[in-house]
Amino acid sequence: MGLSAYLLLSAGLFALGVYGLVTRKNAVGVLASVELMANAVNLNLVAFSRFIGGHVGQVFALFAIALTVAEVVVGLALVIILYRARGDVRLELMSELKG
Amino acid sequence: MLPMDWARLALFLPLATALLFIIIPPLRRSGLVAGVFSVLTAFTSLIAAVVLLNQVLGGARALGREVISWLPHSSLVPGPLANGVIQVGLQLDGISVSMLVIVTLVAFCVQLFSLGYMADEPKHDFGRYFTWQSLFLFAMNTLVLAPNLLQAFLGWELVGLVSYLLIGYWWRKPSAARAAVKAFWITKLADMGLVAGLIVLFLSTGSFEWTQTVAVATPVTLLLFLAVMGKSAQFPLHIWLPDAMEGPTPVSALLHAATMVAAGVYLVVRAHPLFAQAPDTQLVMAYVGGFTALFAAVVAVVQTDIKKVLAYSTCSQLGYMVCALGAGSQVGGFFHLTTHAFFKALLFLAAGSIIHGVHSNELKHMGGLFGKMKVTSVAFIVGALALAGVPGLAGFFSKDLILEEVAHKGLWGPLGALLVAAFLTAFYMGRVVFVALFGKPSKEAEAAHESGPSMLAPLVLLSVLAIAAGYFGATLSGLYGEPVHFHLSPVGIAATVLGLSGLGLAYFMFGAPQGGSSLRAAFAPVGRLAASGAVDKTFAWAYRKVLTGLADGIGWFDRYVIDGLMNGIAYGTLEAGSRLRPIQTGRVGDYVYVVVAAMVLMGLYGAFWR
Amino acid sequence: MSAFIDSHLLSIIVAAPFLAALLLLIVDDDARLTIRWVSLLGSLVSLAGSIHLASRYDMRGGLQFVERYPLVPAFGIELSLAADGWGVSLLLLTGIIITTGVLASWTVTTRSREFFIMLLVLVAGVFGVFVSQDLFIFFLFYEIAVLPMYLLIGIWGSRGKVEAKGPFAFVWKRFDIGGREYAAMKLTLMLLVGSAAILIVIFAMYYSAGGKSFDLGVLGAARYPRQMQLWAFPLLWFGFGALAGVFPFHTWSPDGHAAAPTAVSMLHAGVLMKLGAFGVIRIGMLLLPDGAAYWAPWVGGVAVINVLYGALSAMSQKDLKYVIAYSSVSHMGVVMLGAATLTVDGWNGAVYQMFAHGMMTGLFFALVGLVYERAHTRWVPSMGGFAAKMPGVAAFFVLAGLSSLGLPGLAGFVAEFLVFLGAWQSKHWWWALPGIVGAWVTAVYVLRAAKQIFFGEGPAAEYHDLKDARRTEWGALWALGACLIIFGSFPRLILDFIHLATNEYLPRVANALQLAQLP
Amino acid sequence: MLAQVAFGIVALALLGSASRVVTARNLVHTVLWLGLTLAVTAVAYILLNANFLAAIQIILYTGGVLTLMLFGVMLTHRDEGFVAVQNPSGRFVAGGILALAVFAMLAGAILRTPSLPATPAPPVTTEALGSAFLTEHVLAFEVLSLLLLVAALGAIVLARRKDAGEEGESQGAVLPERKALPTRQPKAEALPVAARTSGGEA
Amino acid sequence: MPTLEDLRPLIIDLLLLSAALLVFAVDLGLPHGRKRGLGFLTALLLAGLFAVTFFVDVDGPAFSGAYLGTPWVMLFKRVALAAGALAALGAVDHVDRHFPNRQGEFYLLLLFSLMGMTLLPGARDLILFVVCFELMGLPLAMMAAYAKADDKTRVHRHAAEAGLKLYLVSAASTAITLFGLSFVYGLSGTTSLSGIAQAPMTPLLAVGMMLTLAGMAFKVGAVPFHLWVPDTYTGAPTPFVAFLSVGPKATGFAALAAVILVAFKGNQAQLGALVLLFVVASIVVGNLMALPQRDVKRMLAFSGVAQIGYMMMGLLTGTQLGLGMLLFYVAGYVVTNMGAFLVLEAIAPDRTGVTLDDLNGLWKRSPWLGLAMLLFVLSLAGIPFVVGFWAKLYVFMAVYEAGQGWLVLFGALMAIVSLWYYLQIARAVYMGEVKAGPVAVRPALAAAIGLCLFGVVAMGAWPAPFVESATAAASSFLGPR
Repeated sequence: MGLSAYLLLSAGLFALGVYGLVTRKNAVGVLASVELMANAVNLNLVAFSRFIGGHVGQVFALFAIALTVAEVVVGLALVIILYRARGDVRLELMSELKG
Repeated sequence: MLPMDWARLALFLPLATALLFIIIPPLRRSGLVAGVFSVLTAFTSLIAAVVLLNQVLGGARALGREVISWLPHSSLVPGPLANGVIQVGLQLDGISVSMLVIVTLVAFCVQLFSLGYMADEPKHDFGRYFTWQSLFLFAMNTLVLAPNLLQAFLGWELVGLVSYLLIGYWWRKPSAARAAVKAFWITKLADMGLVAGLIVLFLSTGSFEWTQTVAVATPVTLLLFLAVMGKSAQFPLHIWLPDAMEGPTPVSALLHAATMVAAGVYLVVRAHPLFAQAPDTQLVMAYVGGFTALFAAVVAVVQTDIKKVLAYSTCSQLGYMVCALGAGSQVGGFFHLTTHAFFKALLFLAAGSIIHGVHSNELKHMGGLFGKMKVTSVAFIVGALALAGVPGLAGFFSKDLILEEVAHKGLWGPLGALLVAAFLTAFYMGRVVFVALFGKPSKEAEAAHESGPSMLAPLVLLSVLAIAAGYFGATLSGLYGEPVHFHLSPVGIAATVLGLSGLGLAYFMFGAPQGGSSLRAAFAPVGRLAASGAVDKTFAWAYRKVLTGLADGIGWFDRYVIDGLMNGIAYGTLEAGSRLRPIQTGRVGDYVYVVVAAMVLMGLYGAFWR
Repeated sequence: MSAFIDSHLLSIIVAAPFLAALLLLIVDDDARLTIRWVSLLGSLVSLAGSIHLASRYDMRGGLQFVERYPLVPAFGIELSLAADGWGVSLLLLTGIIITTGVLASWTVTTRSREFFIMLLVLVAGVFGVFVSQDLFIFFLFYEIAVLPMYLLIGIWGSRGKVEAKGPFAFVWKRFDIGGREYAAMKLTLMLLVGSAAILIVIFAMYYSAGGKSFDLGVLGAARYPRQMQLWAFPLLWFGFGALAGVFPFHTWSPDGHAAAPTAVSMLHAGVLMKLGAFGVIRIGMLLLPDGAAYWAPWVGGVAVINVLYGALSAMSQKDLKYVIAYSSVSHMGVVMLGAATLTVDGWNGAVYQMFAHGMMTGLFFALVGLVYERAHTRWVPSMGGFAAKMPGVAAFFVLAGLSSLGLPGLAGFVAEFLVFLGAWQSKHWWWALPGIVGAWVTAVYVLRAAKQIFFGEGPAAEYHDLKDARRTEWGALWALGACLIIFGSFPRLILDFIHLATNEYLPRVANALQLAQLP
Repeated sequence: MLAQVAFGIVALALLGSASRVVTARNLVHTVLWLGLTLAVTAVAYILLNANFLAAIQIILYTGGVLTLMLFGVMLTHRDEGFVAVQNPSGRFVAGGILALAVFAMLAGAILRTPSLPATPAPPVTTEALGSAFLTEHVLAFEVLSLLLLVAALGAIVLARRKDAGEEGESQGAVLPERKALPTRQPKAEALPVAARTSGGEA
Repeated sequence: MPTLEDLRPLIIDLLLLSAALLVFAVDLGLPHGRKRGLGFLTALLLAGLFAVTFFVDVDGPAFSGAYLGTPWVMLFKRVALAAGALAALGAVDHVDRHFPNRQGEFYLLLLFSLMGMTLLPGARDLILFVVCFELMGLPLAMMAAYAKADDKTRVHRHAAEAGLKLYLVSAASTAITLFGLSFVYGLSGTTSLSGIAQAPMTPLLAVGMMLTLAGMAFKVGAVPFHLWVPDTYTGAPTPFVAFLSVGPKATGFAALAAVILVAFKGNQAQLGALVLLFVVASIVVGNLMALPQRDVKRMLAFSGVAQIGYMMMGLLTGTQLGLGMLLFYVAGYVVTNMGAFLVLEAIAPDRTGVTLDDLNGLWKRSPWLGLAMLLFVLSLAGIPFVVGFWAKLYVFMAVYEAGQGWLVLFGALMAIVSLWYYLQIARAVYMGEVKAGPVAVRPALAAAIGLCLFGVVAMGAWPAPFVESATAAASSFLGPR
């Protein structure tokens, strides 16, 4: 299988993540979608490092994974805060600041 | 003292007085003191003038001139005005000196008269009155002694200003305030011609000199004449003069009869070399003058206000002078100016004395005053006869000279007008005399009494001049270097006959116990015409409808269209801001959506940018 | 000491008001008298300095009293001051106006400290503009002179009434038209739009002249490409013209002047509007001669519109301050007209008109302020017979009016006459006619206003606290009135200075004019 | 041949599970599907000879993240949490269009790009990976550790439920919950709030 | 192999790290309710560090080129440190009042975020770049939500909303950035910025660049990636907003410059068009939407968006003058905007929302605060003799020099539009009627505001030295051309 196949695959993954990102209403759901996108990134990196050689890609992928994890941690903390504040985590309700 | 020093004295002493009154309010408010002070000033300048006249008559025809540069001026284009200055100064010669004498003399008489006439005024107003009187003397002398047209213009405008101030002396009276403004507007309207004329003259010749040859004589002189029409109340710009009678009577005597209104004539006399180059202009002047003389005389016939009668008569006489100048005889014009200055001032002062006596301007409030105020009446009669052109008195000589010149030029139209005017003049003066002095006394007239000496003295002095002035014609003409010998001409005789018949008719109608009412009826249409004030109405319409309407239109346009446009732009911007607000929905989903969408677009841009 | 003064004269003149303002920062807000005296002192120093300058100015002309301090060497910006003939005369004007302005606003009680601070900062800017020889500094001072207006009008202003009418009536929904804050905002924004245009041209000149220095001498020596001049000059004309009240960008002026407090109107109409005209001549025409030669007919044409349009608009106004404000628009038209003639007489007249109109309109606004303060209305039709209670004010009002309608012997006449002379010499002789007519229309509305306000019966009962001018106000009125008469009777006192600079500067433009006339 | 088949399977599984992640109505299911996706990704890594990464992926992600998110779901769990709020279908359409656009854009770029290598390069050894961490990327590595530290720290501080000595905090945590409790039509409750405090009308 | 020598260019950052650890330790040591000193300690340390920057030499590469120290980098470090110090000083009272027992963590988050900011400008390796980016960004999201739960003033609700909005948008754009970078890496085969510049251009690489830029644009908040800005500013605690509104933006520009002018050097034309788009959009949208705002924080948020547009002008030119003036602008913007927000904090310490009415009559309630606010808004508007004027002017000069006069005209006109709302603030301060009593400003906050004011006035009165150093830094960044 060529590189482009993998790239297309991760592109699809990314697109799905985008879909979730904009359709999900629940904060956790959104986080999950972001995870998908991050996952697509990693798949990209690994695929590249496989086909163009060198370890940089995998290193990058590892860093990316770590970053994503850190993000999830923070994100969940914020979701909890929101829940405490409003007793609800549905995002479309969170629109008091606007205009 | 050198002539120049006398001249400076005559010029600046009144100014100094006026400034003193302005700067030191206590002096101004001191009333009588200020008055006397001002009179003495006028007297001093009179002395100076007489001294100068004496020297002129002594043979020194031109006592010389001195100028200082007033404005720097230069132009990059080479030519007459490559580099130079605009000058002001003093010029002493026969014309200016003799005019100076007339001005100072009449001014002195009037101020002296005013001491008594204005005695009842509150102190500070009294002081203000004499402040303006002194200022007038300065302004008029500036005009008279002007070495060039520019300074003449300066004085010209200043006398206009003083006229505005003095007409509005009783500013609490709305009519007075309005009359003052009206006078200023009309004269200023005419003065636009003077400004334009000056500019054209200056840029074509490079100087403002009185005597020079100019290529564009006709337009220049026409423009100047426009100003003359305004200042000397020629039809149709005469309308301000009758209203100007709102001012105190001595003011009318000085400004609006003797001197200021004559400034126009004086200007033309001075600038004769210019006008001589423009025969077309002179023709126009002749006809305008002639018509004005006739028209004003006709209107004067039906006036019931004694001052109005005199005012229209002034218009008419100025018409005579202008016509004379149109006929190219500045001697005639200037001679009549002189005599007219004396007898018309006399008439006004006498009228003032009468008004002082009966506290009214209306002829019907007078009558039978001859018995009560002898001196005044005599003075008035002398003036009236002089004006009517009765042989032997001043008016006779000057009028005769004018008619002769006009006839000599073959200007038959104006000549006819002048002859009719001569008849009418005699008629309306006779009317006033017979009604006011010999008519049936009205109840106001019962209480009338003779005025005090300070008022009578000027009357006497002026009466003498009104009688005698006519005999100095030769001398006067000698002063311009073109002597005229007087002889009785057929037109002169005709005019005399007409004048006498006019007096007779007046006696028959108003003096005789049984007046011919049928003849009175004959003048009814004239009365209606005069009462309708057609010219006045035309001007009022032009002001109200045309000028004000245009102004209001433009004002509206500026406020609501031009300014509205600016506001509209600002409004649009703010509106845009408000309209944009909804895109900030506050829903994070939408924000993310936008972010990703923008990313897609950027990606497409990247994928296809080459 | 005197050596120091002579070598730093200009910076003293410019800095004195500014230092006074700084001093006021530490003065207690309630010490009203101290505040006033400090500000009066500051302005007096500048006035004295200007007089000293005039007395010491060498009549051989040229730039004198030069001072240079580098400001931003990286871009060749340096604080360089020097006085030419125009500068001398306009400095005198500014000194007189600010001094009388302080005297006239002696009675300002609300927040007087901030008021005088703003006033002095503003006037420091004005002084700076007239003497700065570095285009950038020029612009800087220009902005400083324009901006304090916002607060000055917004805080101490008053409101006129303009009812909602016309095709743009809908804007009344958003704006409080006639309100002081509206006026202040409008003035600031419109003038700054002008500044934006100016900025571009400044950059254009700077880079086209080599991008080394903003010095006016350097920029003036550079030959700019004709194309550049052709687009740059109109921008400058618009930019500065907005402040000079050039049609149709004048509409800030009536609202602004009407809303502004007395001293501010005096300064703004008396001096600030001159900055605009000065900028058009000093920067626009001298640095962009080709552009000036090409666009002169348009500038003059618009100026002619200004003269008549302003006069007629003034005639239609009922609010006294609006009358005077529109008359300023009309008279600034005379200035621009003189500038557009590109003749010696025209330019002399233009600058002299700046001077004369400054005095005159200063006097006018001082009087209007007095009347408004005592009568609590500016609505002319409701007034009448005030002369009974305030004869002095009436007299000075008439005096100012006479000067504005160009009565000989008063300053206004000299200026207008010279401008008309110049106009007649220019390629468009007919320009003089609207000017002359405009002078007559001025006579109509000014005297009508005077008659309506001061003469006739009255005053009506509701005007109970009418009274004549008071201590310091007399000072202001007499000073300005005397100036009108003196400089009207002896114009050479100022005109000689102006004439020097004009003769020095005009040839640059005139050469371009000759070139422009070549086929 | 085998590789193709394997890739096909992985791809299908990946996309399938991912699509469930973004469409599942029940949050818990969402998270579980996410876990599956990540796991399948690990398989893909193995196909790409990145075994170490695959291991990390399984341990760190499928372990850590999954647990975390489940915690999150539980903590913020609500009765109506499982019942998805009625959703304007327009949103799904818009989302679909956007996702398609994204994919089209990326795919277009990928397909228009020549010279994408079709043959794998020699695989990377884990040692090389490790040494890279400690040599050329040591700085980034250190910074990363700081990042993780700050993330943990911040998360703890924020999520700490009770904060001794801070008045108001405790009810602050509870009160709004009670206030907002019965929300069949949540908008009804949310709107006035929005009206009260939204960023100011002109 | 890394040696100790590699640490020399990073000395500032190491000191910063140790400062953070020190604060951490002291925090553990201090008893509950006595932690007020931490704020002063942080501010003091940062100020000291700021001073240190003038005495150490950090030029030169490190870690095999992953990091490169230059004067340019140093100036950005200084800006960040100054911002941090001022923010810490300004936050002392707020923090002590609202969450007395969680102060340490707050300052730690601040310090860590700062560490990201000081490192990022020097990063020359994609991986380091990304990590620093995250280190800078993550703490911000947390600090945004870092507030006391007091239902009366709704701080908590809004803070949480603000934090989550910031977080979600940033998470999305981080994913986008990473995705883009993955392509960039894959098609250039390297992660060093200078290496990327050599790679042959292909559509996919271009797409990668674009995605990367999208992420960066989010960080500086350029239109259309600005939508989170107003909401976050409005909802988050004010002292933090003061920091958020300046620190990340400054660093974001360093990042943008590194990406556009170093990594994607070859494509100036195309990228220039894109940046121009950002410039125009940001200026227009920011200014227009600020016009109708009544909430001052929100107004300043939109104005910030517009200001970003002006700064980007400098980036757009890509010339030495342009970048130098961008740097000058950023420096001036830091003190100005920080000061403005701190004044708001001083006026309404208990609320996140501050409307124009709260400013009414400030001239009376606290003359100096009023004057400060006036000068800050004037500086934002670009009025002479405050730093903002020179900033705008110099950027305009750069743009004109780069041959885009029309852009100058556009910018100047929009600046006048912006004057409308800035003057609304001045209006409220000086013309609004006085209702409330005097404002009591706590010394720490007053000191912070005073410092900002000093900066604004000093840089406005004597800009020359700043201009010099900025241009020098720019040339060091661009290197010999």
